[in-house]
Amino acid sequence: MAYELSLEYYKGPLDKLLDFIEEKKLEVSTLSLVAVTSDFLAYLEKLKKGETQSQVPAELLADFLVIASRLLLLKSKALLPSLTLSEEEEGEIKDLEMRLKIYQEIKSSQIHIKENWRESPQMLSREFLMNRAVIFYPPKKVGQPEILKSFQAILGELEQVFKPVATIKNEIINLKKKIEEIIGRLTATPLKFTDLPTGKGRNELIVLFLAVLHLIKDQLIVADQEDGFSEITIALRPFDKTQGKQAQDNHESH
Amino acid sequence: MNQLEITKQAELEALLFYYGEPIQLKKLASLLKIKEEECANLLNELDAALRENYSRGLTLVRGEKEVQLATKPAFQSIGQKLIEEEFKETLTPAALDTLSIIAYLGPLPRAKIDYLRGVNSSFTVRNLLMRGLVERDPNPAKGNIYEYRVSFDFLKHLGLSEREELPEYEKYKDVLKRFDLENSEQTEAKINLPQT
Amino acid sequence: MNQLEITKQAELEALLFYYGEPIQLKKLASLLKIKEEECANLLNELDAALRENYSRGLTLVRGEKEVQLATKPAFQSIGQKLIEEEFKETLTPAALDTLSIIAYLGPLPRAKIDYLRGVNSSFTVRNLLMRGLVERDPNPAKGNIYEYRVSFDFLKHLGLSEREELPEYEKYKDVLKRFDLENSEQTEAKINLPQT
Repeated sequence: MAYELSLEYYKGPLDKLLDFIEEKKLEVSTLSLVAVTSDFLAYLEKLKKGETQSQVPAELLADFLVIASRLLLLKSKALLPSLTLSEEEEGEIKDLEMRLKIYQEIKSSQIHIKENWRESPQMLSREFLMNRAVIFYPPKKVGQPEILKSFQAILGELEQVFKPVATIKNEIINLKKKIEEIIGRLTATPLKFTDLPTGKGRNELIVLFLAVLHLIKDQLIVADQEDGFSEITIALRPFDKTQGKQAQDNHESH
Repeated sequence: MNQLEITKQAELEALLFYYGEPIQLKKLASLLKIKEEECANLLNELDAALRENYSRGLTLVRGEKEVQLATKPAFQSIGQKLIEEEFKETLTPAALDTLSIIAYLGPLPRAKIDYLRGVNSSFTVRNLLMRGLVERDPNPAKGNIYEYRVSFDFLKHLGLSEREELPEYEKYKDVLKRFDLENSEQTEAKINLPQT
Repeated sequence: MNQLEITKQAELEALLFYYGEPIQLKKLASLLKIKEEECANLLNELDAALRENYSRGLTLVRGEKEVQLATKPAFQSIGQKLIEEEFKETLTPAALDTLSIIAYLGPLPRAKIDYLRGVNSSFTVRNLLMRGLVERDPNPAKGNIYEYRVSFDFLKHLGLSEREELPEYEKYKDVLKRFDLENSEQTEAKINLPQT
């Protein structure tokens, strides 16, 4: 359980995102989300590299990646106004903004729990039938088959509890597809670099995408270790041509 | 109070003392051979008597369906020496985050906790369940989904007789309503996380 | 009574309530930080208050050197009824789960039962204990931790003379080891995040 325990000491992605926004003394809005995207990705990179105190659980990174992909969408839209987002994507971004507002509000309640919490209970109660002697009361309708059946059911549930890896893998694969798809759309956008409002906009975006893909790739490898799945390579063909050097560097480092 | 009420009052105290653990209001009423409303009245009277009388060391801990007799928070220091190590509980940041959501907004399903925190909370919630700080019941409408709420043990660490005594409870309890998330299918549909 | 006496009176009630067992007068006075004579006076006052007040369900049981808080004898029958109600029914799903874990995997400590069930089992285990289905012994290595196993009475009730005769016992007896092992292997696999 030690591995899962470390999870208990990390902030979640919303919590961290809120930190970045509050550090910049901003209100929660689409604009402030764009403003902190790079901070968020940099933190994610740090988490992944294990530059924090203990190893970061894959589950947590997966949750961070989900939020990262939404931030990227938002940033893409800000940098490339011609990029059209689907209704679903627009919804996802609105949803993120709203969730952050809710989280900000709920988080402020934590202080009350924290301040009033005592390690030992402040109120004490008695045990069940405290001063009574034990008397044997056999249960009705409980024989050997019932005991066996109940025990087997518990073991079945345990199998489920300790196999969350497959789900995480699926989530990450979906995320990967999604980002690749966005990259596809970007390259298909009939735009020349000179058409962009700021020349470095597109570059910045590509760097961000690569960073996220790279994070996801590592996550896939981790999740795959469980069943010895072969390593998944990420196709970056469209970029090999236009942004050859960048993508190439990234490829070779693995 | 008439004679009968006085006797019922005494029986109530004896039962709560004897049972020790949180007892179902339904069970209590049936044992006292009174209606649940009458039982609620008796409990209100007992509650008031305990609060008003400074020579009493006991108080009630009350939930929607259960009630328990416990010592008043003021006497924690005396009991301190007698408290066993196993009752000591510290909160990690994830536990604090999750507990405050369940305390102010519960009962709520895990999918909603995950959604609000933006994190898969299965391990944290399981841990809180094991420590007895959180309890779960199947949602009455959808039996395959659990709803989570804080336990009496959680209240006792904070020294509260009921959840409504949480600081600024009124302010927070309707946060989801304000964001129109109260019954939103959206939250459940969007995150397809495994249920614990 | 003056303010201090009132507070001590409340502290006395809280202590006796929580302690449960007969407590030495000497120990009581020391915990309350008062002299033994003062303590005796407080007890006399509490005794009188409990006797005179018919809405109280508790009484003091006093020995020469010890004292204990208990329910008034008049309420014994309602206590007995409570027990019958509690135990007449067939086991709750939680109790059956816990009992089956203890049957196949005992002797084992409560923490492990909690871990396997994913919820706190203290009340359920206590319930099985009071019902005579389960027994406990201190762990020989760690004296302050109890280990739980099924009682002979319960085995007899199942028609068995020893636990090893449970259906498919051999198949399951080492299952705990497997889960511990699986969990730790998984842990290692996940911790080895590739470094770039």
